[in-house]
Amino acid sequence: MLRPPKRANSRFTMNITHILFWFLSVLALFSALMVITSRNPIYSVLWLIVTFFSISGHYILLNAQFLAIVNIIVYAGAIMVLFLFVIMLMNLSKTAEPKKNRWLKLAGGLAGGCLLLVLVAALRNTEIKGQLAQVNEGDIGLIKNLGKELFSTYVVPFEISSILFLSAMVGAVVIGKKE
Amino acid sequence: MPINYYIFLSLALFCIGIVGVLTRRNAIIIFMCVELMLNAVNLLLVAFSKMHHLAKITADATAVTAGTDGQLFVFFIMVVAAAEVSVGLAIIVMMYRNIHSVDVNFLNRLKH
Amino acid sequence: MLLGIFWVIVEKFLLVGLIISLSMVVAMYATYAERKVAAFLQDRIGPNRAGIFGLLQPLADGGKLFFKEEIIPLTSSKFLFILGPCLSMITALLTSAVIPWSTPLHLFGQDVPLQVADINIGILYIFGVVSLGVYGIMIGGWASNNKFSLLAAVRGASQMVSYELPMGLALLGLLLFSGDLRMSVIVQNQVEHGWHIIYQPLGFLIFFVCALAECNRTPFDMAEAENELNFGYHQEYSSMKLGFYLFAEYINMFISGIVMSCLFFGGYDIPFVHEATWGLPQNVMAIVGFCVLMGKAFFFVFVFMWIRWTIPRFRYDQLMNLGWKKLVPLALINMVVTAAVILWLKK
Amino acid sequence: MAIMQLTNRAKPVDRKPMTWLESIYLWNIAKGMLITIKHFFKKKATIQYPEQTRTFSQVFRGLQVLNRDEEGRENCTACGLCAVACPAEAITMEAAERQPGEEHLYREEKYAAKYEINMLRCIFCGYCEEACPKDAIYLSQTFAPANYGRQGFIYKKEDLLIPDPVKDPEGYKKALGEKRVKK
Repeated sequence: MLRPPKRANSRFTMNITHILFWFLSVLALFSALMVITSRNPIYSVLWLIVTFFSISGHYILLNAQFLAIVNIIVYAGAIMVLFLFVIMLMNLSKTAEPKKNRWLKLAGGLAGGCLLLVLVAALRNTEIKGQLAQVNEGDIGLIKNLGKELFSTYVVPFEISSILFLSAMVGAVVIGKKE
Repeated sequence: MPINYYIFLSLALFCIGIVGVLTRRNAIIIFMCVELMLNAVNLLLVAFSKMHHLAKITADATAVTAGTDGQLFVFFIMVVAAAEVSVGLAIIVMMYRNIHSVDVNFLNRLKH
Repeated sequence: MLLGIFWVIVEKFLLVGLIISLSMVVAMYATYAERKVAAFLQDRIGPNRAGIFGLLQPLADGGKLFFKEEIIPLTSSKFLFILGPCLSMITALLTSAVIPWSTPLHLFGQDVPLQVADINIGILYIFGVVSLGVYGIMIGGWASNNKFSLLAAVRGASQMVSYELPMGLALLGLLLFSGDLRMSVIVQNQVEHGWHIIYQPLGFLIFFVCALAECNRTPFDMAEAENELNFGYHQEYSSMKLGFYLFAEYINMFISGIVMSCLFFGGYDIPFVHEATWGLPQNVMAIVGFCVLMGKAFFFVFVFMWIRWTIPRFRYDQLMNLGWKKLVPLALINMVVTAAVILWLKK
Repeated sequence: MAIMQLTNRAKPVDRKPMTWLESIYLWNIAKGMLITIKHFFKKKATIQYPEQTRTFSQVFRGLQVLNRDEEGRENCTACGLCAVACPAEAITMEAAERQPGEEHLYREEKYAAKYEINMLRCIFCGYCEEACPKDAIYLSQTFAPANYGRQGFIYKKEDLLIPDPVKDPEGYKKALGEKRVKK
């Protein structure tokens, strides 16, 4: 379903950007599949990190450099380390997930597949389908522009998110504390 | 790059996340699949922002900041995701301490 | 046009190759220097048998590591066991990509910048790579299937994650000065306005402490506390995989020395002189600048070793207290004060 | 005071909680680093062993040596007193009678045909030297070199005998060592 449509844009040529796009897309999909099929949670985490890296690669292709690096720092560098940490501490990999109902698995896969099918069918002919996303150029993704916008228009949400962070921190400490 | 590709890629990633949530019973992996879904949305937001930017700037060369908000949303999503993970993992650790398992099927009883 | 791109690619590949081999050689001799410095601080002479002054000692050590028997524990997960040291090495080498090594060279009628990539997000890139450095330790420690390794890995990871925070905060004051994240701009800014250490002594101090912690050097070597965790996260490793871990540590040390001199000590700038007026050819200036940068980096490497052979290891709770209760507030104060002063001066 | 104080050297430990400035450790770390950097420039204590050696004290007890007299005859008469005196039972010997024509080899009528000291057992106490009535065995100022096998540490008579003063006077002098020369 990801094949380019036959009546593709005349500007479509196979250059380095396109090769990279396809490579990153295939990598992202493959590693996402591995996340949900790996039996060992540690491998799931590692595959998820690969997924995040390929998504970061997509950001770089879209010249959203700031988001690309923040994605790596926040997701790969902090969040996934937390996951790895918890899994290692609990030593979950030893007690593999018990065999479960195969029908349930099938039903889950089927439901997800149906959702994908419906969404793709619905979005196949949207009005924006011919539009292009700017690749490799445009500097709205650079830190200067983002910063200006963030600290002028979005300064209130920014502060609120910092409060959210603080409360999440306090919450995590309170929950995790042994009583 | 046609926006269609990005839409379909993000959809595929999102649905993989959903399948993961539906089929796995390990709470941590379910949590990770939620992160995957968030990331699919992020990717689409960035692609849309670039699309929006291109459309605006070809129409009006002075609109240099058009589309910035899309990327800022992604930034906020990441912030929320980080906060969510810290609390969520604390809950999972707590749950593991109480029932010595992270299988969500054991959580269908209220009392332990 | 196409030829131009081709030459740029060739040039970058050459530069990357040079930098990697440079880091390797420096890391090799850093092991030698470590032993020598340790010996001198303890009134000994240190290795002096292989070659004159023992200069061939690193080769002997490397040869020994190469020919040792390779042991992969039976119960480990083999792929991850091999992945761990590789990741460590890769993340150690990746950081050097954004460092401006010197002023541009003038070769074959064009300027060749001595920097692999002058990206818009230079410092953030360094932070990104540094934050990935945890994985080498965690994966290696977990894959060994040994409880000491695991404990060390968990301790090391929590240490590195905690110290990333004050490290980033300490840099904010500096970034307020330079107004840009690009490494080349930061260095250029110091050439023009004086080194950042003058304006940011506290920031540098915090950054330095955090750099020690990120490199897993004593007094923060939680990950390889020899006397409490046997040998730390690389306990099960032998042969070249162990060598990779040890090597990565020294490369990290060298690179963090370079980063610190670029951020706070003017990079390739020579202090107290205005070298642009010397009228030296551009290429000579580039080489002089490079040597100056290396000199600064080596000084930091020496200080790292000096500290290692002076100070005992922190206890784990002391380490966490220092990180979260001392360094983070100090870095925050530093940032706020810097911002206030800049605002006041601008007004 | 529960425990009687024997000396005044004990230093009471300061158990006050650290002040904030102390708890960032900087000042104390700087002090420590000053100490180590001073040592960096100090004279080194290392002795480059095989090339340089430390002079032993006069009473150092090293490897045993079987002595000869000035004409190069062995002093030992295989009386066995050293073996009896040895607390580690490291010495074994076999006696033999001197045949006519061997007078230039052995000083008295009886000599040791075999004489072995197990250097792994020897504790270098010097009792053998004290027990010997003929000044035949004494402890020199060298120590046993490393060896690859245990067998190598069982020193035979050939290993123990001092060089012949007639054929190799210099070697004899050297093996005799300082303390013997002085006597």
